Amino acid sequence: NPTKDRITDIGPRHYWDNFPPVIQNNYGKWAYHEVLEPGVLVHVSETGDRVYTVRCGSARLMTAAHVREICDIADKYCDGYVRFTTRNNIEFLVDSPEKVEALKKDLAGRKFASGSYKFPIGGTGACVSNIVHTQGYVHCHTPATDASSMVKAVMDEVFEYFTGMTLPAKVRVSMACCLNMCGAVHCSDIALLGIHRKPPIIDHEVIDQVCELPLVISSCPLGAISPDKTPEGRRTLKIKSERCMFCGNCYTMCPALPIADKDGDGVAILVGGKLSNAISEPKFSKVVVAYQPNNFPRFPEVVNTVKKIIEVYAADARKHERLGDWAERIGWEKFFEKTGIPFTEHLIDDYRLAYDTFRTSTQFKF
Amino acid sequence: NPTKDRITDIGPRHYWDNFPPVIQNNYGKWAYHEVLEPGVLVHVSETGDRVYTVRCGSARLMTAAHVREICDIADKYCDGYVRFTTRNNIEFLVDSPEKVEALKKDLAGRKFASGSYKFPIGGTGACVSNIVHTQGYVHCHTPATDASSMVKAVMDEVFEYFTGMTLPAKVRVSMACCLNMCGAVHCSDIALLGIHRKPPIIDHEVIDQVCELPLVISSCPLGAISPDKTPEGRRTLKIKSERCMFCGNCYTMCPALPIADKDGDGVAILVGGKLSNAISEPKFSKVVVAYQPNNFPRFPEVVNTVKKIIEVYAADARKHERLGDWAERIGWEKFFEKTGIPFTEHLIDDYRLAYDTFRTSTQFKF
Amino acid sequence: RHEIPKVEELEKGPWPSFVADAKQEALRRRKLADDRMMIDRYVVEDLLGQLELSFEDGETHWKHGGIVGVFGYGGGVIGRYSDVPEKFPGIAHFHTMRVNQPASKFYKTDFLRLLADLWEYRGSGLFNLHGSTGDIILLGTTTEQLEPIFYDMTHELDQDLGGSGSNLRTPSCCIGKARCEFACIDTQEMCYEMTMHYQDELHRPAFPYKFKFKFDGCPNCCVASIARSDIAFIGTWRDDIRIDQEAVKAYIAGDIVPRGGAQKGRDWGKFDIQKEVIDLCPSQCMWMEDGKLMIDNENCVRCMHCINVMPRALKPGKDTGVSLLVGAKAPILEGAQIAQVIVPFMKTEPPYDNVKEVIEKIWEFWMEEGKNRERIGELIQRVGLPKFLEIIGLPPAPQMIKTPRANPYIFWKEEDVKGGFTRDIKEFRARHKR
Amino acid sequence: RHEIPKVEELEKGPWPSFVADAKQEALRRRKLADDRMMIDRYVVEDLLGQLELSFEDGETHWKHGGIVGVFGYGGGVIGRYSDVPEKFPGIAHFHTMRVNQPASKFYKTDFLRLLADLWEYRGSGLFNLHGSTGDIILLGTTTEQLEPIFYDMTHELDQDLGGSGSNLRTPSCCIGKARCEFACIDTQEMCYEMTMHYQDELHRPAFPYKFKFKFDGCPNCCVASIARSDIAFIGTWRDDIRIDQEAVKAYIAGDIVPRGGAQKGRDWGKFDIQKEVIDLCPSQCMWMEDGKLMIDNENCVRCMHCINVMPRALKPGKDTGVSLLVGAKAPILEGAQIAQVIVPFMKTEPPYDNVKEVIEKIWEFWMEEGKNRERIGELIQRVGLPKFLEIIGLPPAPQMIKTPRANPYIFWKEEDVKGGFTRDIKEFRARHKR
Ligand code: SRM
Ligand code: SRM
Ligand code: SRM
Ligand code: SRM
Ligand code: SF4
Ligand code: SF4
Ligand code: SF4
Ligand code: SF4
Ligand code: SF4
Ligand code: SF4
Ligand code: SF4
Ligand code: SF4
Repeated sequence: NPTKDRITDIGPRHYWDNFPPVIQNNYGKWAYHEVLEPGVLVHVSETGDRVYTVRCGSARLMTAAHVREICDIADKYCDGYVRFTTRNNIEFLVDSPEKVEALKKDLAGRKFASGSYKFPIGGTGACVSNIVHTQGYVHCHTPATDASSMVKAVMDEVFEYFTGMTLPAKVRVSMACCLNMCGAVHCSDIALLGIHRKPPIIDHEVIDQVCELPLVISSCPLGAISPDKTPEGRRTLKIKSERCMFCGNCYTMCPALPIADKDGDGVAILVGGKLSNAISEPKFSKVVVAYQPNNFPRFPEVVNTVKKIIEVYAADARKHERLGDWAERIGWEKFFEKTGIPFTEHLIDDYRLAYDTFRTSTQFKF
Repeated sequence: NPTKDRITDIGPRHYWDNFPPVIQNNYGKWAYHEVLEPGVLVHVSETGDRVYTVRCGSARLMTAAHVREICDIADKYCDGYVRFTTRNNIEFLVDSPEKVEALKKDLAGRKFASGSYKFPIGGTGACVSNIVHTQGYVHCHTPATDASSMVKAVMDEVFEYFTGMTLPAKVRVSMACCLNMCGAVHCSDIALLGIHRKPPIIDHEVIDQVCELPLVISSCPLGAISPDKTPEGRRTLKIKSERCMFCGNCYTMCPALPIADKDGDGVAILVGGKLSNAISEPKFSKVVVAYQPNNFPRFPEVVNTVKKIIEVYAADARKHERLGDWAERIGWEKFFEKTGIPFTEHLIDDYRLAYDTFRTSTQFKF
Repeated sequence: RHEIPKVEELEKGPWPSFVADAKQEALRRRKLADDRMMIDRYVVEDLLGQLELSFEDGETHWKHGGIVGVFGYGGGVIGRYSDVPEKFPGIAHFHTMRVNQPASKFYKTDFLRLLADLWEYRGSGLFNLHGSTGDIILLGTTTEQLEPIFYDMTHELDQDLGGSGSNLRTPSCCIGKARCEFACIDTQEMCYEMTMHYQDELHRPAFPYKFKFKFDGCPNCCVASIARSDIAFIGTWRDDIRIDQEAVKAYIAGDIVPRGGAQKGRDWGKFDIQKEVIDLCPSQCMWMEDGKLMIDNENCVRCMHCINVMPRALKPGKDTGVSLLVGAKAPILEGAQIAQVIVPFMKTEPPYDNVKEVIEKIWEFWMEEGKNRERIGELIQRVGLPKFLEIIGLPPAPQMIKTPRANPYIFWKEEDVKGGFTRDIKEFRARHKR
Repeated sequence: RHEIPKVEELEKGPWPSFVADAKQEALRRRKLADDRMMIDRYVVEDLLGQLELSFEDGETHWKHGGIVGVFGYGGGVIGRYSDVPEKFPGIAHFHTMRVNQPASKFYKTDFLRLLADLWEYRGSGLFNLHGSTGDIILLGTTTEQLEPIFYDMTHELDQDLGGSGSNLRTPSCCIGKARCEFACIDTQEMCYEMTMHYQDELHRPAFPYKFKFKFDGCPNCCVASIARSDIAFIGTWRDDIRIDQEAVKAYIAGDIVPRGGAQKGRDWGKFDIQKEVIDLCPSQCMWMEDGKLMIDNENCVRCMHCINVMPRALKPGKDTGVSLLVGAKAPILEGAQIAQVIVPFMKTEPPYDNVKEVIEKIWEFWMEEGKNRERIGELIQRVGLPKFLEIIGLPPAPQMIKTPRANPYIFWKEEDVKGGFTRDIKEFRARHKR
């Protein structure tokens, strides 16, 4: 009887108990902070207290064994407290510079059997922090690419930007494996996005049993789906492929419309979005590469493009200038010129608010 | 027989013959210009030639008698040449400073019986130039207000800005008497626009004879019109008034849908548009007053609002700053505060591209 | 003839009064011999009377439309009838004629006088100089007079009508090279050539809707091409802004008044090149170096601002040409549009064959795909800019957009994708159980 | 168990390898006693195997959805089944559970250890720390284990599930006052209170679609509220930025490193307050006067930039409160949205009744008017912001918009207009003949 003794609606644990004492004592009293070195922060309280934070990268996808190892470290240095950032980094908080040194040494020494760091220190300040991402082939039914592998491939390649603070401003990279964008890549400095490029296949044999056909028809934002009959007279659907923009929404609504395809699927790259209100307003990322192949497991094309963009940006942007602000300042025409990314018709908007993206002035550069 | 001796497709007269000699001789050779005083320009050619232009206001709506008077002046001072600007000002071109003086004196002396100037000199530089406008009650079938009277009322009141050059930059005022916007007010510093506020009346008796009903139905951008029957069983239309945005397009298509109404019609005021690409890109005017009454013949509410906007702008904007650039720099919230114009829900966009007008950041002023 | 107190209010005030003017014409008509007028003597008075009535009723008193015209032309005349003809018989018919103005509106007085005479004789004697599109507007005549006017105009004035209806509208241009040092293209010649070349399109409606051309000599857009024409032809350059450093110094020293003195009605203090020019440059591509003004021309967006403020020191480059922007219009129906870049730059010479080629491709596409009353700008929005470019055969360029798309909703074509679109569900299900 | 060369490629390289980690867990499971695991011993190995197969096929091998859950809850579990279960029986069922993380993700290790033990025992032992919405994600278990896990979690860990489906999703917040000097609101308390107050909405789907809350302590938006939540609660202030002029001097002198040293990996030269702060202020409301930094606070848009760069000299004001922005979402279907301002500023104190009132009005409206799978941001677009404000009872304010409307398409209401909408054609025709 599942309702016996049932406890429900208790929510998460209360945050206060999870705060280390130095946080409890200085809650709301922080005066300022400093990034002592990449991955190491100090926050100074009005009370004079200090808390040192050592931030480490993490794969986000981790095992019970790894969690226990994190706990071991936290127990050893941090009185049994640990936290995770909004970008899936791990933070160890201590209250003295000595503990920082010991901790750093310990963390730097921990590697997986294969040699990767378990706890690379970094992700602060003007860096490439951890990549926010999604499930991909590890758990989801709609991906157009894989998430964890692409993130690993990219982070390996831009590792020095994670452990350094050499960029003009922070560069936030995000990844989502389909247009649902669970990685919320729509406002990232660099966004990697799995995209489909073939219309769904219709599983005529079962579609009228497993899906509500009218619901599926109305799920298509472009009205590409209409009712049809099989030769046997069964109710089914048809898709006008020239109207399809491969959003996958119909598949979300109906399992009999699989859209994934080895040759069709791949990766789009968007750049120039941001979330913070600092200097410029939050803005959307823009598609600058419409498609790169799903070259598993290391996506060399994607990785190279990302690296190239970061390098050109790092060399050309002004201090404090986010990637999108840089691109807007120099103009997108110069962005393409400088990065060497080809401009194609796919990058021109033709969706609902397209008009607002058109150049309605003679102000442009050759 | 109308085709006898028929001459067609001869187009306009060739421009070259209409050029005074100094223009012919220096065509494409102008080196620079100067505004000597309000309404008086000199253009200097590479050849050393100079042409002086005296610019005068005009009502645009003028009579044969007035045209002849213009010709008299042009014959007397300008070797029989005259021109009109793109904003309906009259330009007298002469080739010496002496002629300028004589001309100015002559022009200043010419007044209508009622005392208005016939040829007020001005309309150059940082001024309010002539108001581009439309037909209104003088000739059109769709106006929501009158044009010539409103223009006269406004120009009388801002006359000193026409004859002076005291503004931070030019202020272009335009007027259109209905949403068709023949005055092309959509990109003006200040735009006066006739608007309807009641849905069309349906002339059930004749509508099926004088209009193509399906065409009328499809002419409504919001699908507010649908087929109906009169009690007598005649084909007619009905209008969902809560869907109507009073655009008048159905009336354009069908005379049996008159939309004009004494209490419904009035004036909206838009500001901050521009056409030139200088400094900022061309941009649309924005609705800042949704409605002011058609208080014929002098529209005191409209005139006062226009004057107030110009005065606040003149006092607050920076040199070279167009009205829209000023409003954007200080923020629209400050525009409303400074001008004292009340902000109402009508000013919030709810048409097709509305999303792009929403504030999607925390960057705003209180 | 009528009591017009409200209308007469408009005689007051300094600005030229159309009422005072009309009244002088009305007076003149009262005195004119009968054979000097082919339409009603009281036409002007009736017009003012109806205006007064409109003020009172708060509603126009013109009937809806009315199809009239001259033989063989589909445009140029706007039919108009009073809806209170019994009160104002003089304007029972009151059609306007649109007369194609000469490029940039220079006139010889003999032409204007002839036109005034003709119009007083066969029409109301009332003009608009000029209509918003650029035409000379002859305000008000009767149906019977249309043909005679057309005859006289073509035979005696060498002058044709302009456009109206679903055709090419009367093209129009800025003053350009005639009296402006900024002009990068020959606006008059281009306007004239296009007007003449497309006489058929201008007079005989065959388009889905109106189509407008406007020609601006530079990005200042004095004829408003960018906001008011289906194709805006805007002069520009692609080499370097020409700088006269001596003149720059003179501006800085205060020896030359900035912006040709256009702001001298107020004391703005000493000219500050940094604040007034360099800081306002939209692409931030200017700076001072050793007392010299430097421009990084590669990053200049040719906005004209620095040139406008220091016309004696700076001039557009010499490698001039034209930018083509398409699709401006008023708000009916999808909302107003400013024109969008479709050809960032092209060189062209009379008779502008390469430009005509683009125009004709656009028309062809519009006539094929455009719905009734759909402007080209709306059509491009409907089918999408990429598709439009493909059909017209223009290469996509980042100059055409402000920013790349934010949404990932890309229409891939079958040929873009390996293996095409057709797939076999059986094969798929062999790999993936349901 | 499986050949996984491609997957193993991902063991290389400096960044933490999820593959290396997974393999250590797989190894551990091989050795674990049978009674220490309630699901398949080879679950991790099968997962890696299926990942390899997915790389080969270029397609996911998970079946579509599957409705599973715990009794009485409509969310918190995502059902998942392999479409090649015969090859990878360990992951034939592989559901995830979303566990509501504590506010701002501070943990005590005892809790994490208990959770790791529980999850290794009844699930795959694989986690996401954390999911994109903020939950602790437990990756992969069988249907039978769901109830026992829920039982253990609530009874032994005092811990509830998070959201999924058409309900309130797990709220989440930035670190705020716990370790950030910029926090203008108590993000943890607000997040916790809203989570607890709306447990029913979180666990029992009754909404048209998902609904997300995120709480950011200041406009830096470290938890991405403005882009990723249906209501973003963002701390701000409305009085003056606090300035410590001595510290300003110290920054200028180079005694304090700007932005807390966040850019010190590169030599950017000496700090230049003019170029780096004053010139970058988006509202241009700062200047130096007699060695002092001046701010025209009335014109400050609270962007945080100056404070971010000189945190020891500048602090947000003391009159703090919250801005409410509504409607952020990913692109499906109408395109992505960033949240829009609907309450520019409000003061609030626990238990935040005034904020709850706004939330509940929004929900009421959305539940009434929202279509199936229509996010609140899409609904506002559909009905129009003015109508939304009217229904919610919020006064329109210019802070809600970037710019007033450019089109004149205003929906006047009948009561706005004298005489109402109904008119009589006969009366009209008495004035105007047809
Ligand atoms: C720990 C964390 C909050 C949390 O609750 O976990 C955090 C913490 C801090 N953020 Fe943040 N931010 C955190 C995610 C974010 C995000 C969200 C994201 O990236 O998804 C943003 C928005 C990014 C964007 O705009 O796309 C963010 C935008 C900022 C900004 C604005 C920067 C800008 O130039 O736009 C600042 C100010 C600054 O950097 O000077 C800031 C500043 C800070 C400060 C300095 C605040 C303080 O005084 O303590 C903190 C440490 C800075 C550092 O890492 O160098 N934080 N910060 C998050 C760490 C993520 C990570 O592991 O990398
Ligand atoms: C005569 C005319 C062209 C014509 O073909 O008729 C003309 C003539 C000149 N314009 Fe213009 N513009 C003329 C309409 C326009 C328009 C169109 C309009 O207003 O509808 C514009 C676009 C206005 C807008 O952006 O809304 C226009 C935007 C400019 C600008 C850009 C100003 C700016 O700050 O944005 C300049 C440059 C300047 O003023 O320094 C300019 C400059 C000039 C110069 C200085 C060019 C030159 O070197 O000769 C001319 C005399 C200036 C003066 O009047 O002070 N002209 N000019 C038009 C006179 C209209 C009138 O009677 O008032
Ligand atoms: C005469 C003129 C106004 C004036 O007083 O100057 C005028 C008058 C009319 N315009 Fe216009 N338009 C005139 C220039 C414009 C302009 C300005 C321009 O060309 O630069 C525009 C805005 C630019 C544009 O093309 O979008 C303009 C946009 C319209 C529209 C809306 C078109 C649209 O796509 O949004 C209509 C409605 C229609 O075509 O049904 C319209 C329709 C009309 C009609 C024919 C009324 C109708 O609904 O059928 C008007 C006849 C009035 C009359 O009785 O004389 N008129 N019309 C202008 C033509 C004079 C000329 O030839 O020189
Ligand atoms: C697990 C998670 C990704 C991750 O790896 O972290 C996730 C996974 C899924 N998301 Fe998501 N979403 C997750 C955060 C997001 C976010 C980010 C956020 O919340 O900040 C977004 C973008 C923000 C937003 O809400 O718009 C997001 C936008 C979507 C959408 C598009 C919704 C839209 O209105 O545009 C869908 C499609 C749907 O709901 O049908 C979706 C649907 C899904 C489904 C349920 C797949 C589906 O089509 O039904 C995925 C299940 C994957 C699986 O098998 O586990 N997921 N999803 C995230 C939840 C973890 C957690 O609770 O912490
Ligand atoms: S982004 Fe798409 S594929 Fe990836 S987890 Fe979300 S719903 Fe699944
Ligand atoms: S993928 Fe999207 S656009 Fe294509 S048919 Fe499905 S719902 Fe429609
Ligand atoms: S704006 Fe409207 S009312 Fe005025 S002339 Fe044009 S069509 Fe007629
Ligand atoms: S006025 Fe416009 S919105 Fe109203 S019914 Fe007519 S066409 Fe439709
Ligand atoms: S558009 Fe340029 S070229 Fe033409 S008149 Fe204006 S300033 Fe001169
Ligand atoms: S033309 Fe405009 S963009 Fe070019 S240098 Fe001058 S001010 Fe700058
Ligand atoms: S959002 Fe503001 S208050 Fe919250 S952590 Fe980031 S900087 Fe601090
Ligand atoms: S917070 Fe931003 S807007 Fe305000 S003064 Fe500082 S930099 Fe300027």
